[in-house]
Amino acid sequence: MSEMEPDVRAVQAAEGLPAQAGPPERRLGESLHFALRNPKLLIGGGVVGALLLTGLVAPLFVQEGPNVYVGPQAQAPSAQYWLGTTNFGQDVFAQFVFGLRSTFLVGLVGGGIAAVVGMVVGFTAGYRGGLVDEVLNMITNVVLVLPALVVLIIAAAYLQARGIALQGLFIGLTSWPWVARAVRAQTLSLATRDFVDLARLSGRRAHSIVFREIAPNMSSYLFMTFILLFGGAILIAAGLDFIGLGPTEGVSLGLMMHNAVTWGALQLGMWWWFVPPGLGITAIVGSLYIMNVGLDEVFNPKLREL
Amino acid sequence: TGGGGGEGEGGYPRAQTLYTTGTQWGPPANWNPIMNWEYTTGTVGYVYEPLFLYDPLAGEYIPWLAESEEWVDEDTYEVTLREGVEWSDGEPLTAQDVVFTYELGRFESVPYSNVWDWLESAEAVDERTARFEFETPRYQEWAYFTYSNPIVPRHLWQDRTEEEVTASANENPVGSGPYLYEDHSEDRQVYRRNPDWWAVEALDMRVAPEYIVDIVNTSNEVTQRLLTQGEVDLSNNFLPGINQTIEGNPTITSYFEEPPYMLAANTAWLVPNTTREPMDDPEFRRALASSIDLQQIVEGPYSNLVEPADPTGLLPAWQDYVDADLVEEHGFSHDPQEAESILAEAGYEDTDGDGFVETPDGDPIDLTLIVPSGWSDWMEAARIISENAQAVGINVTEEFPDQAALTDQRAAGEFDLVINNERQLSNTPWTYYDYMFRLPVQDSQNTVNFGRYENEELWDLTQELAETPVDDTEAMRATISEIQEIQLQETPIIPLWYNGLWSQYSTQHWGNWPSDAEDAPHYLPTTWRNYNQLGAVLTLTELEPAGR
Amino acid sequence: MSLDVNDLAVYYRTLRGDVRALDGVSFSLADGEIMGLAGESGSGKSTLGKSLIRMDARMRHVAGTVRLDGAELPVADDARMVPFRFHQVSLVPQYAMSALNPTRRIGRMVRELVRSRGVDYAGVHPELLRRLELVGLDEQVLRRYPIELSGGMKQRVVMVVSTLLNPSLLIADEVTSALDVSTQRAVAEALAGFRDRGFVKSMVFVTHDLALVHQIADTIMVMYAGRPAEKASSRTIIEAPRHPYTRMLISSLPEVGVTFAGKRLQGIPGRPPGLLDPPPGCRFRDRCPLAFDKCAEQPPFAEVAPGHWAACWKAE
Amino acid sequence: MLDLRQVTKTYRVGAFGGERLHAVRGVDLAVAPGEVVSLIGESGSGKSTIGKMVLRLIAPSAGAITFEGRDVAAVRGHRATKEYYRRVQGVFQDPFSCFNPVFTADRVFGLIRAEYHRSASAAAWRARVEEALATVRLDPAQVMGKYPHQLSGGQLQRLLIARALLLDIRMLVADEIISMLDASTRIDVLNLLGDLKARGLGILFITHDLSLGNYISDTAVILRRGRVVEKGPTGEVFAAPAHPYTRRLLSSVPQLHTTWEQADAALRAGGERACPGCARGGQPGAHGPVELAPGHHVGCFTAQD
Amino acid sequence: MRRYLARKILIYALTFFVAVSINWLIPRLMPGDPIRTMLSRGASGDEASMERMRAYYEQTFGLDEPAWQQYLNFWTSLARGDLGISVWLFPQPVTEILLSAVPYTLALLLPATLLSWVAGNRFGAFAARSKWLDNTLLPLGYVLTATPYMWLGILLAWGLGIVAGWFPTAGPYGFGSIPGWNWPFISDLVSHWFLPFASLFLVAFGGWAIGMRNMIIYELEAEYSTYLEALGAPRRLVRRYAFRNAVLPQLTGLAVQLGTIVAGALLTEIVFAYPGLGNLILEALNNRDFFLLQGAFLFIVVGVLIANFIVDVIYVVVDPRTRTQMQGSAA
Ligand SMILES: Nc1ncnc2c1ncn2[C@@H]1O[C@H](COP(=O)(O)OP(=O)(O)OP(=O)(O)O)[C@@H](O)[C@H]1O
Ligand SMILES: Nc1ncnc2c1ncn2[C@@H]1O[C@H](COP(=O)(O)OP(=O)(O)OP(=O)(O)O)[C@@H](O)[C@H]1O
Ligand SMILES: [Mg+2]
Ligand SMILES: [Mg+2]
Repeated sequence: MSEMEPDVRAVQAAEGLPAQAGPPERRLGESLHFALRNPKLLIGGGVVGALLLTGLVAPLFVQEGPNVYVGPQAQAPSAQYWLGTTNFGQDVFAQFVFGLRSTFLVGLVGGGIAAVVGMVVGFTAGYRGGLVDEVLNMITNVVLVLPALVVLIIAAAYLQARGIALQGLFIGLTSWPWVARAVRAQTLSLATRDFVDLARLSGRRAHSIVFREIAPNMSSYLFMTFILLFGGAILIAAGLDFIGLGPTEGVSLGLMMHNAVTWGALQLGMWWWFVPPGLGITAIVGSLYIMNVGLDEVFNPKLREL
Repeated sequence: TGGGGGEGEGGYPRAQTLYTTGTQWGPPANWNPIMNWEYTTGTVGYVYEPLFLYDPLAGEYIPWLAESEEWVDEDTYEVTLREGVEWSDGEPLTAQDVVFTYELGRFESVPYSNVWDWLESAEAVDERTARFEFETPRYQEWAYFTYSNPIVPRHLWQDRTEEEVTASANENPVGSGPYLYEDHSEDRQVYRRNPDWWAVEALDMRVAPEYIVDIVNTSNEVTQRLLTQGEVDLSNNFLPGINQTIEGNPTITSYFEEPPYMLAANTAWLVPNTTREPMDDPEFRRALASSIDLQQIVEGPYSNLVEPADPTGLLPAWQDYVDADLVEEHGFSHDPQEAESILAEAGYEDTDGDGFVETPDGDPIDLTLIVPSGWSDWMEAARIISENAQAVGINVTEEFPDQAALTDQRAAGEFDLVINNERQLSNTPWTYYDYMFRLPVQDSQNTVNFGRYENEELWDLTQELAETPVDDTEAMRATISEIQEIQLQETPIIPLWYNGLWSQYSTQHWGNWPSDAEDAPHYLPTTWRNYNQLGAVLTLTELEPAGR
Repeated sequence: MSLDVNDLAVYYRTLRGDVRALDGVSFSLADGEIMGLAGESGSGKSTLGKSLIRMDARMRHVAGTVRLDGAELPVADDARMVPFRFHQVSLVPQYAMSALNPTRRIGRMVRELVRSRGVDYAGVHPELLRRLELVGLDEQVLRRYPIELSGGMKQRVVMVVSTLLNPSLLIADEVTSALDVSTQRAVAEALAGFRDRGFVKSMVFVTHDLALVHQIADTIMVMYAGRPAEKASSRTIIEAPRHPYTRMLISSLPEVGVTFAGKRLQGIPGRPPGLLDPPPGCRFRDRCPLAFDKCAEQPPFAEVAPGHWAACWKAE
Repeated sequence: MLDLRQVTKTYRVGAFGGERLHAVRGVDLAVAPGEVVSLIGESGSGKSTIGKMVLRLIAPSAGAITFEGRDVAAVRGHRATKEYYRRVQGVFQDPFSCFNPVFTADRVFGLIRAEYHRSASAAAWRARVEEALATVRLDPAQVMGKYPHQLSGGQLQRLLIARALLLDIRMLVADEIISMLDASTRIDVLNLLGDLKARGLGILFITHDLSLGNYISDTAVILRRGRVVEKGPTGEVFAAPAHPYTRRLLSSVPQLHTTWEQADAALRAGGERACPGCARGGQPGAHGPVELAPGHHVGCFTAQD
Repeated sequence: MRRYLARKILIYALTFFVAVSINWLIPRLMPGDPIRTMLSRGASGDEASMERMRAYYEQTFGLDEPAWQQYLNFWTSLARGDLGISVWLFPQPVTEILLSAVPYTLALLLPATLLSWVAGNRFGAFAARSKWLDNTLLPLGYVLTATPYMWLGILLAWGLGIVAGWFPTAGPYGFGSIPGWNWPFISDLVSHWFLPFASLFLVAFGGWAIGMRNMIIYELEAEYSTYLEALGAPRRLVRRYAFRNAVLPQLTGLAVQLGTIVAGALLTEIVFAYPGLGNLILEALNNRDFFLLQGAFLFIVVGVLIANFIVDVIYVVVDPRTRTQMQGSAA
């Protein structure tokens, strides 16, 4: 859970930088050029893409739901059950692909909400300044020190039925503070740029200055932030699932891991039940992080290597 | 391998120490035998002791602190204590202590305070004899009290306030039992053998382990690791897949060598909310009961670690009370066709063609079966039950609310179907009937009759049973048959399976564990709270160091 | 002859090909000479400066040699350049304001830097203090963090640090551009003072402000699009430039007293050519009022008068 | 047209705004139509602050700014603000930072259109833009649709001026608009300002380069630490600087045909004259503006305030 | 400096107040009745005596009072350092329970956090701009940070504990050990501590290493680095300087991350049955132990706040920029 460490890195990196690194030279084309040549981005993106595709497409080919008892119990991987079966005879592969789907969903919802909240708070605090800034900062600090997992544990228990989207929502609502901080710092520095003043001289309103002038300048950065939040949300969700506070319906990779552990998969040597979900999570999140560094190198000419 | 630790200086000698786990869910914090929901493993049994033990496997009461008992007349009960029993501080254990213990029940916060609803007086006739006069002698319940309530030392407790009696940790417990409190920390507690235990002389009995280390429960996964590493000798946890371990690992055994491997500890019930339509209809309940394929549950999530319950729901230990003829006549079993025909006959038909039946009034049926989230075996069972019910056209879906939320809903009667196994093995089926039929129904039903089933006749019979002397098994059987007749027809609550008395032991360091083998001890192999009184403590007297 | 640059060409590697930022530069610098390097933005001034001390990863040495005090400067070889840096060639960078590590006290930074170059710090410490005093800073600054100093102070600190080991060549790149007039003057005069006191033998003073550079420089080299256009003594460049570009540049400078109403000055029309794929021949051809056919051929940077070089067919 | 009266700006700085920084103090000045007023001073003397106050990007702490008789502080609300900007516009020092790097440079025109000329047809608008570009002598084909980094500083700076011309402006605040430019481009931009002035615009020309201030301005205002130390017709101020500070400043300006030594010599030759204002009835070091000649004021203030 | 600290303390105090209030509120919004949960663990379940006991214990815990009164009581007892009595581990005072659990959590958290931070930063700085390390070892770092704590923990437990048999996998020390200051016990303690520590360390290590790598690349490109290089400073010195600056944001990162690192420790504790706050919180939750939950929460919040404060102070000490800004030296 909680492994949002790299996020912070990116924030810091960004704080140390002018918001848009260097005068953009033929930005789009050039970015694309580097993107296509950046092994980190390609590998990371490739893995994430492949898993996403699996999560989207493979469930369509699984006839029965992931929790249906379809086969013999505790079978090792075979041609029929690619990843074997669980203690109860559920198809681990089916669970895995459905789990991928929910895992991506949690990432999307959690990461999305955290990104939106963090950005709104960050933009507002950074652009408005003054009292608004102080108050928002305070809120950010409070949320920051409240250990997200603990809040989530409590929140999870509070919800009687927990869906994946709801889980994502709660994760999103607790993991935005560092984004807010980072976006605020970025906004502060961008707001001193002359083009912001110029937009004001053109009669623009505050909100359109923020969203139409400032935000586009941070778009690559915001995108990277989202990716990190996405990965973070997946890890948090896995942590919650693991201690039994996961969704009460459906499957997710974390839940699979939880089930495998509670049902003694390790004890029984059923590695095919325990390993894939953990590996899946690690692969998704790890690839996201790698992709992020790749993106950083693409967007930031200073980091490019010729 | 790996750190059983502590051998040699500074540790408990492995060969003389028994490691147990499975009871204590948090740091040991309470040694107060009165607070029977709270005290740490062994407080009663190891340290404090009751007058009698009840051995459910043999079906008999074992005099323990008491030497004998006698109903002098219908309303008068006299118990005689053994000679020479002493508290671990050297004071003698007398009839005064027994009387004092029951007098404590005058405090409303004492769990057995309801004894005074029908007990009139308690007095010490002499040093070793205590006499109890009853208003209404509830023999069954009294027998339950005599073995389940431990006796506390009057000389140490008499000045205690209610708060000290029912809200204090009672550190440094002084009892009469085979062990003395030695030490505890966050995740364990240690007992040392009491060299002066009365039973050594009186019964020529010795508890084998010099030390008992009870390990606080954590996750199943950890317990499994500990068991595999030989760090734990007795685990009373439900460990899925343990059957395979038992089969595959010669050093890990259980009571039975084959399915269900474990003794039965309680019945899991499917409780329909009888205040709601259509669960108020016995026919519907019966159809539901017939739809459930218990075998699928037993083989699926439980991998045969449990057995399907008898239609009466009575535990195997009470087999004697099951009226086989009645079961033959009115019992139910998995039979989808039967279920469908019951439904059809009672007017439940699928009128709107959605594949699910509607009530005779044509209202759609849409039931929810709730099971606490995280109780994975039950969750799987609930899935199977819903599937089974849907297969016969009853629209049941499972839901997994948080446990506490479920408890709220259950107490308030705001549910359709719920699974519950609250009542444990005891000396009498009366405890089960009390659980099923207790009246009147309160706003909040916290421990019994969650289905809010109202049947005066059954409740009267239950009370009659309560007032039947425990040794009058004939009378008991008669009353129970009457109860079963109605119960089987009404099916107010559907028995599902027997939850096991989860016990798996490692023979690496200790042998002669209870099992159903001829020459093995036949006691309960468990450290669960209140099970020492069910003879589990005797298991300790039978253990032998391995390799002997 | 302290510095002798011969036909130096340095390109930037980019995605779209080489940017020929420096394309055949030759000049020499005498002992004690301060050479002002002027020219429009992008003409390759900084590139020249960097080439003489440290090329960054994107720069590629294509041709040419550099000799300093008679020894060859291995400008293309980063590792072999190391012994020369600081000791022989030193730099006051364009970004002097941010050249100091923000989290180190200045004194400590200097000490560590000097030691890392194998010089006994105790030996140079008194000299350091003396030179700081010379530029109007007291010993205190060594105990300060860069952020505690004003821009002008930082600039002067960097000057002192860079010249501490008495290099023969100092490259000062736009050191005054960010300063206001009074500070600008102080810094520029301090630099000249360093040369006078022999702290540095010779100096390349990069700026785009001709008015400033002629105040302190002995000679001025004007660059245009990666090539030298003209080099001569300051006075000559200001008063008798030969290259049309220089002339137009000078005539576009307003002076105190000249007003819009009185005398409307003219800029140079057009823009310098892109260096990615520069046109052959004289690179100023497109903007040059004097351009003629021969300009399709690249004019040599030839000595048109003693000490006066120009790259124009019409400079004779 | 534009009047600043006793305008003061105090920033809160330091740890959480605990200290005050007086960036501008009691500044009086006026700009008439067709007049270029140069605001000249060292870095940090408060020039940009004044410019920003005129442009309503920051609010004065005290004093009043009036534009065409109306108090600028009274301009409230989105509509009124827009109307104000229709008349008063600014161009800033760093042309690169004035353009949003992620959009094409001509977006600055788009903004104006979106806010002010919503109803104009595409063709009419295009014509307008081309006209404005023609005024700043830019070839539309060269600049339209290009990203800021593809244009030179001079081109960008001119685009910004063209942008201002799309509105019906009366007043232009030009904040150091040439200091980032090459010598040759610089003169072009200056000439352009001169042309605008000829069209009747009032220009507040902010610079620290005295030679440039001198080139086009009618009135020079010398700022020092937020105060006006000298103010008067440009020719007079440059030819006969009254305040010692002005004189020192002038002598530091690098000039092509005068070396610093010569300038110093000239300064010494003129003698270390005290501020003539003091002689005219002010306490040395502590008198406000004193009029030396018609329209030529000098003020001197104690060092610390 | 003093003003800065005063102001920070004010912010922290406010944060504390808000956090504590939320903390008080959240468990009370949860479904479930703690008293019933507590009593229902008992075996007997006579409905009548149960009701009586409920009333009695509700009063004992003050849960029969109106919410605002409970809130006030909460603050007054908090002021006395009294966090109430645990429902789950009745009648132990919450403070006592926590005090015996906190050392275990700290024993994992402090070394894992600090060592991973130091080691990760060193390694990241070392690997930066080295093509070889960048392409071989750093991906390992990415994978490590992306690993769910518990998954890694369980893998380690099975791999190094059960299969290899090198380490014990549960508890803070052998269940047969008697605590004491002797070698066997200490080595026992360390061998139990190692795996949970290692799993926390590894995940965090990967994160910091990558963070440092990314940061220091920026710093190596910074102008002060270029200047040093232009003056021929050896690579070591340049890196050392860059490191110093790159470490600063890492320090902020540490503060920002603390809350989440704590969460990771909780999960690890659960995997290794380490009797710290993690297991406690989970069980307190299952048992609806408001008071214990609140207490645990409070401990964590205060811990995180203190740690944040320390980081803030360290930051001020090591980064002169913040100090100067605080003195407000303008211009
Ligand atoms: N890293 C780079 N990659 C590609 N081209 C570069 C790079 N740095 C500089 N150039 C190009 O090289 C040419 C010379 O640049 P240089 O910085 O030497 O100019 P300059 O004369 O110092 O200009 P200025 O006065 O703006 O500092 C320019 O055309 C510039 O665009
Ligand atoms: N937003 C602000 N907050 C605090 N102080 C400020 C702010 N803006 C400017 N200042 C301070 O106000 C003073 C005047 O600044 P201003 O930008 O007006 O100077 P300037 O004359 O334009 O200088 P330059 O020539 O460097 O642009 C300076 O000391 C500056 O540090
Ligand atoms: Mg340059
Ligand atoms: Mg300014």
